[in-house]
Amino acid sequence: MEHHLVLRVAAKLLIPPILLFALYVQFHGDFGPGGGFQAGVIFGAGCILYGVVFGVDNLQRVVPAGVVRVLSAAGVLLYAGVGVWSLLSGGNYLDYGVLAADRVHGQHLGIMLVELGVGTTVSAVMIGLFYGFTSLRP
Amino acid sequence: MPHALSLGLVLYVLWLLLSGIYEAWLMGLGALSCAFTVWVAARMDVVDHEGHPIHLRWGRLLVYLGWLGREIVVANIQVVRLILSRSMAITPTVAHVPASQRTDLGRVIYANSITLTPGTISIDVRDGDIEVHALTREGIEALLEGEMDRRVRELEGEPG
Amino acid sequence: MVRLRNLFAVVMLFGIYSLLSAALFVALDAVDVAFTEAAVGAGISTILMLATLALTNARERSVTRRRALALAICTVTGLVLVSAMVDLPVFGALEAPAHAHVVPRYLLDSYREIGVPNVVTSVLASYRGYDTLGEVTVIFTAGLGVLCVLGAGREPPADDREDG
Amino acid sequence: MLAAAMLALLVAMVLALVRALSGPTVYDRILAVNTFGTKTVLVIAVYNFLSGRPDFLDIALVYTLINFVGTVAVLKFFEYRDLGAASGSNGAEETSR
Amino acid sequence: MSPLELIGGIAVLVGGLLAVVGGIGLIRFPDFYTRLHAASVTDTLATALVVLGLALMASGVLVVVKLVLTLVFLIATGPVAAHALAKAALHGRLQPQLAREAEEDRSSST
Amino acid sequence: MLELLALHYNYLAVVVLMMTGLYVVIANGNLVKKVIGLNIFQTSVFILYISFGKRLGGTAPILSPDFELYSNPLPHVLILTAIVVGVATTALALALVIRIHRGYGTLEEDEIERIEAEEQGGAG
Amino acid sequence: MSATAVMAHLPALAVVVPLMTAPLTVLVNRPALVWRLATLSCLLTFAVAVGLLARVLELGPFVYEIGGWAAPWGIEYRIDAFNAYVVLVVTGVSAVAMPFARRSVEREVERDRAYLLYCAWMLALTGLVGIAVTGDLFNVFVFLEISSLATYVLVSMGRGRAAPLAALRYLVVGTVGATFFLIGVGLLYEMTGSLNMADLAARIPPIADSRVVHAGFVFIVLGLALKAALFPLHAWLPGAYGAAPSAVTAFLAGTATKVAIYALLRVVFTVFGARFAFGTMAFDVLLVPLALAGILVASAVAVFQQDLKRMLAYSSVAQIGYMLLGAGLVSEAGLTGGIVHMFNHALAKTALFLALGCIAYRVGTVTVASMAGLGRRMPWTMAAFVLGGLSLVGVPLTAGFVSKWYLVQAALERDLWWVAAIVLFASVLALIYTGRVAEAAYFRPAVPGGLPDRAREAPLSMLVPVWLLVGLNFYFGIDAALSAGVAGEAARGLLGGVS
Amino acid sequence: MSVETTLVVALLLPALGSIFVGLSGWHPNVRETVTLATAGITLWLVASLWPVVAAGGRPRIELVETLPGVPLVLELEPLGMLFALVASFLWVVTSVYAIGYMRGHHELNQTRFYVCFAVSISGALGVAMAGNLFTLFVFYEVLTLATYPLVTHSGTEEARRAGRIYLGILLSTSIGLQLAAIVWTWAIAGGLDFTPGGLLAGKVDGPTAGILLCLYVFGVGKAAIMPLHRWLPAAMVAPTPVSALLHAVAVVKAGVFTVLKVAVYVFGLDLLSELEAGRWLAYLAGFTIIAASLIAMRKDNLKARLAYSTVSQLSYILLGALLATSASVAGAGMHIVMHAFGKITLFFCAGAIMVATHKTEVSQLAGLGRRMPITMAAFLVGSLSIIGLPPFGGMWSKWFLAAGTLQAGEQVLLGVLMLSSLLNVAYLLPIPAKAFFGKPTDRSDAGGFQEAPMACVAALVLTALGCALLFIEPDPFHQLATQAIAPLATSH
Ligand code: NA
Ligand code: NA
Repeated sequence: MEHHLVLRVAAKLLIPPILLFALYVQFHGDFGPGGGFQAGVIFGAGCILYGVVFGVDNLQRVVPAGVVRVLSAAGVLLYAGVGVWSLLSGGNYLDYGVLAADRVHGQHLGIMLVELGVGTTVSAVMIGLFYGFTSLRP
Repeated sequence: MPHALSLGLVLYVLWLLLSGIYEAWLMGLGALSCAFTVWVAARMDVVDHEGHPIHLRWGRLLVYLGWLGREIVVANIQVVRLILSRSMAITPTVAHVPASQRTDLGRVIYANSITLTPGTISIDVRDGDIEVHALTREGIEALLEGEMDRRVRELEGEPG
Repeated sequence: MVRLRNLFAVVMLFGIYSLLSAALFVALDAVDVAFTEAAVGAGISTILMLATLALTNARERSVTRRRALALAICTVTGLVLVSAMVDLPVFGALEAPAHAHVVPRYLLDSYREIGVPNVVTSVLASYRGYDTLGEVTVIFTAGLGVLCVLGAGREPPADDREDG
Repeated sequence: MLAAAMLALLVAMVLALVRALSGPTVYDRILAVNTFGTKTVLVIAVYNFLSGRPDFLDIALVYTLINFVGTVAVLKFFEYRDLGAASGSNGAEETSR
Repeated sequence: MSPLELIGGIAVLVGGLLAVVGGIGLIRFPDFYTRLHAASVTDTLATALVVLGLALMASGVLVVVKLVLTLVFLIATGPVAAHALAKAALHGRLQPQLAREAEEDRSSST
Repeated sequence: MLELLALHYNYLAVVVLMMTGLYVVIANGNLVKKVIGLNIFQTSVFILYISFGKRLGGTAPILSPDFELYSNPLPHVLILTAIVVGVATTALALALVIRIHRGYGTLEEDEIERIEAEEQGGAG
Repeated sequence: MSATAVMAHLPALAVVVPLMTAPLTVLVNRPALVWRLATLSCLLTFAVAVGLLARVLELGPFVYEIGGWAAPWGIEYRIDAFNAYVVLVVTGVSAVAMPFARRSVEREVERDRAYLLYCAWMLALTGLVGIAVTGDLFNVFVFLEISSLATYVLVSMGRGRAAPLAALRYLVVGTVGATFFLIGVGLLYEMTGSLNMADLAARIPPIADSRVVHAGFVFIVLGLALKAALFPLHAWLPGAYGAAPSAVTAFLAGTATKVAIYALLRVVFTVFGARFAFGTMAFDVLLVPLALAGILVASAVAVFQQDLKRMLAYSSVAQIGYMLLGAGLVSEAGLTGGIVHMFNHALAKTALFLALGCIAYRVGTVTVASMAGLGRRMPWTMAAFVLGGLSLVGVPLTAGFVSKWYLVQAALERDLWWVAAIVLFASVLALIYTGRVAEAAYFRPAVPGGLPDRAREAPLSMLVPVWLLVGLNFYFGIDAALSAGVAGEAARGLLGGVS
Repeated sequence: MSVETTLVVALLLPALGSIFVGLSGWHPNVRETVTLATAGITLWLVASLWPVVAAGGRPRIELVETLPGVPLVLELEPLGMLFALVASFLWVVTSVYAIGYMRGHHELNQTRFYVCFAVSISGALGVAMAGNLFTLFVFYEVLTLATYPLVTHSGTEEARRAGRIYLGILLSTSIGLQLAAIVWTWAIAGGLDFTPGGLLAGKVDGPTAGILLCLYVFGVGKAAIMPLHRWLPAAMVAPTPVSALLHAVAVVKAGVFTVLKVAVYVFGLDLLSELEAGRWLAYLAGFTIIAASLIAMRKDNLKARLAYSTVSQLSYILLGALLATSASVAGAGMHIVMHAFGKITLFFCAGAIMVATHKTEVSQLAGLGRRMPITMAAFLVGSLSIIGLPPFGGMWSKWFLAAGTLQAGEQVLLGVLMLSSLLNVAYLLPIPAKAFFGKPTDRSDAGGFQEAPMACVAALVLTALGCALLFIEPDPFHQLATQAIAPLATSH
């Protein structure tokens, strides 16, 4: 959309707030609606907007396909890893209570970490889906 | 670099406004989030005078927005009348309206202002002129008088 | 919906359907769900469907097949559900059995046990955190699957290789 | 009053839906869906107040955003038949000078 | 009900009614480009009235902030979408129905 | 009878939606429409669940000192997961649709079946 | 962690080990290394499964609370003889097929996509094990979808344009099935407020005459029956098995439908209870005829297949009939027969599909015609195929015989002599379709130029897994104390309700 | 070596031998030496058990409990001893014959042949030594499967068709009917052990027992009662040693042995003699005897004629078992031996003729007596024994069978036996008669003495002598056959 001046400028203006909004949703899931999944989708949507307006090649320069792959795996590993951490800390699998001295504190920490894992995987996969669906030429 | 710093600052304000929870760790997370966002935005190459227009004359912008708001209300009333009138006396027109702004950003602001006021829509933006579709011929004539064009040009600062 | 010829129109209507159901979720107090359905149904799904249409330059003849079979299956299944409705608790009933068991603890004790006001988050990430682990795995699988079926994206231009 | 406003918005949604169903061009449909989305945002905002929990406006924000991204994607689809099509420049420099 | 709330409520209601009018325009207007104008009634004034009206009724700062943000977002994206849509339609060779004289103008100017 | 219908009207609507989706899945020959039908089918189930969770007079289950009665959060949690599963399935399905189109040059099931039959006829 | 601590966390490890391997394979992303990682993980998971079964046999059923939350608030694993047995089968098949897969995948899948196959395999394994161990109905849905999605991916990796088509057809059916299941779970939840199986089992009887519960039963059973490919809901299976890469087909044939059947039996017997399912709902009135029809029709169709993968796939549909027939007879002998047939069929069918994989590796095609003269060129592979086929037929001293023994016994116990007759008659059909292959391989001369030059004996890394399974087919045919014993224990557990 | 160990070793030795045979496949001499040695040792081991059984010993060993309550058990009782003796002895003879035949006939895939042959013997011995129905069934199937490659040996379309019929009939009847009968028996009796006096005695009423009996009789396709006889003529395409194996050594004998065993140890003669179904099945056996003989008369192909003869002769044994009198059972047991020796002689002769002259039709044999006098003389001996004329063994078994019909009061069946003997004469004796007194149809037959290879001739002479010896000394076998039903006598 190279000759699409209006769209280009609007996208440039909007993308940073969209990404920040995604992170806001990521970290405020405890207090209101939202959480890792929604954040991941919004973050992904921000990137997809960039990809649609500036072309998928440009998006790949920003987020290479290899990074997308690694991140989508890393999120799952983070989530499952929190479970292993609680195993090693003497609790059952995914028992966040044992992650800190205080059980409630541990729960907070655990939830934040697993939500981060969710967000990471989801945003990466969203971008990956966009890559996949634009990798063939019509 | 100044763009990035400024963007980070703006984003952090946005975070604080959105968050409403002012505990240390969440504010810290906010700072991290802003830094991350700026980093990604920088990689995307969207942090420039278009993506983050700190060079605009912000005082004039407020004045302009006020003026634009009034225009929008007036235009709205006109269009509502047209919609509700039994005869629906519309005279759709397409015309090229000169755009005297120096930058793309200026032209974009002008084009968007045209679109925002009901009754006129910018359908293509080129160097020096904007193609406009209007619901009535009067709409085009009002634009051709050039007040909006002038006001937008005055917003433009030096591109940094 | 079934009769509409134009695939693109169907996709757009599907977007509307998602938006509507998301609005309905807000009305039913499921804010998290509405949030998600809006982002997913109206956003991602629609974009993916468009991408599919773009890649298949789809023109359809819209042949309906197995109509009798489909009608029969749908009628029978629908009747089973409708017959069950009579015994369902009335919509919105305060004392439906679903509200009396398990959930009270979430509503009453989760703040003490977990310290998070959003009960949905407590249940999602902690009480039933294991489901959510499965959910992440599902998404991961989908990403993997699309990567596998369609590839990892266009080759970046040669001069930018060092970025990746 | 809010309830009446909400009713009005719902009526407007129905009108948009009628346009979306009747077309006739794809652009009409896109326009209708876009308008529909905007009204959904407003409905949700109003509903939040009606239900006494105005702190859920985030949802409205998400709607706005997704509605925009979706519309842009649709337009790209119609102009290029390829959502990932490469576009020329990213920077404003060469066009502005 | 405080006066502020009353004004807010009226604003919201007027906004809602404006949205209906926009919807009617969407139905009544003859072609795509003219319908765009009808839709922009909702995009601009109706949205602004509803959101600002709600802001007047709001109790907390946070709510007002979010409402304003929503409005900014809507106002920022609405015209962009409308413009892009019009441009796409033109690009897609959808000819606008023009008033007769205007059509002549156009054909003579190009 | 009318009262019964009125009290369960929402469920009836859900069932109609559900069966519409299912009908499209079974009867429509176009693969994209099948996927859309699948989505409608799933979404209607989401609505069913969320309806189960609603308590009249209740509010969203985000604890606040101002409210006493909350709707049931468990269906919300379940449906969040189900939505994710749904979009994962949709993505994969559409990817496969694209591949199929690349292979067979059509998205119509009856044409694909005809091509398959020809292939088998040629091989056997 | 100490050994006892490890023992205590075995249920979690059974799922977590493959689950974490999957993303790791993506990070590693080098085919040889990925395969090693996956193999190691499969073996480890199998070891965990052995540990689980040993623990159950020693201590009886036990519970593991995930996240430390007690059921019904949290999600629990509930391990008894039945699911420990199923986990053993699933992980065992995976542990045998994975070593086989390396060479086979090298030939059938592009090098740069191979790691995706192993990753999807691990995910499928995760899902299958997860379904088997969990005690929560909604959690079943989640892991069902993990395994399903991974399976669609695996199927789509087959060669040719038919693979994506088969995968999509499978996907549509699978998703409809899963959604039906979801509807059923929702109805039950609305009536009881619980998702925990044991809790539901206690809460359903008082409301057993509610039509909602009836509808819930119908939807759950229908959904799982679709996944389990119960006749006539099996149409997706031959296409999917036929299109997938050879090693994948072997893995799936040994595991996927069995886990669906496990879930079906678990829901029917444990959650609803035999009295409700077979008394109130008269489930057997439907199940037994369908199972028998499946046995007959699918076996008959298998006889006419030219492609051996499809032939074995139809045979699988028939064998699923045997498993469900056992359940439909609602007796200890019947259930034992059905459950032990899960085990025995996994041994036989995996061996057969792996042997086909060997043939595909050397010959390329696996049609009856391409078998001519193969008995000389690939003697070990063909011998394994024939011996595996004997187990499928149910010849005595093979594992397959043991299952048929119990099924016939159960049928005769209820004076259903015609059921026994059909079970036995279908064995003859199995004889026909496996015999055809043997005849072609040994007694039909090779068409000159018909077999490619590389058609010699398969490599050792492929033969060893095949023969290991063939050996087990005979071991468990000669001494069925373990296989039938645990199955009997599982059957008693199911009939006795929640233990 | 204890008696039990001997039992196991004797059973497993042929199977183990088959492995060595397979391994030595590239060296025909080693391969055949191993075959002969294994056969010899097996015979010696089996024979060493004879005195134990004759003295009333019932060596028994439980190998493994396959299913709860369903073990694999070996137990050697008199009928089994009799069958084991026949099978192991004739294996030695057949091995000798096969070496000559296979080499003389330049057959392909000889290693596969010897391997499968050895496994078949293990199967037959397993049938003989089975201590319960399950074990018997297992080895019955082993025998079926191991002989399938032998039947299909040549790989021609005809051979493959024969193989299909062979497997189809034998496996479908055994799995479909026999297995059902076994499971049913288990359900009724709670066990499967062969019990003197009858496992089912007193546990089952008339109609059920009748159905069970039908399941057993039709479930044993190897007994070839009509209409399940089709596989036997079809299998004639196989090499002659295989025919010997099928008709004399193992396969059909395993079939009738199974029926006999079921009659004596599962039903018991008391129960069986009361069953209406038993009588009807006996009539069916009688019908088979006559019908098969009539068909045999019309066959010009020598091996086909002999095959129908076998169908007919097998029903003698079935008849004896089903009549369930002490004499008929003894006759049936003895006929296993007598027919085995007679028929193997005839097949050896047919094979020798084929190797030496490539002739397969009866009508081609005129005048062959001069060229192959030894062979044709042996043929005459075998024929006479089958017909039941002195001085050959066949006379004794027919004698007891006839006595059995009278014991059972079935004069009609006695008539059947008489008529059948006449028919035997009609289709068997013309062959040697033609050979010795007919005019050669082609010149090469007049070319003087030209017998088959030495090994073939030795084998057929040996079995012909056996026929004669059995006339002189039938006692050991008679004793074994009567011992099987002796406990019945004492229990009354
Ligand atoms: Na949340
Ligand atoms: Na405008």
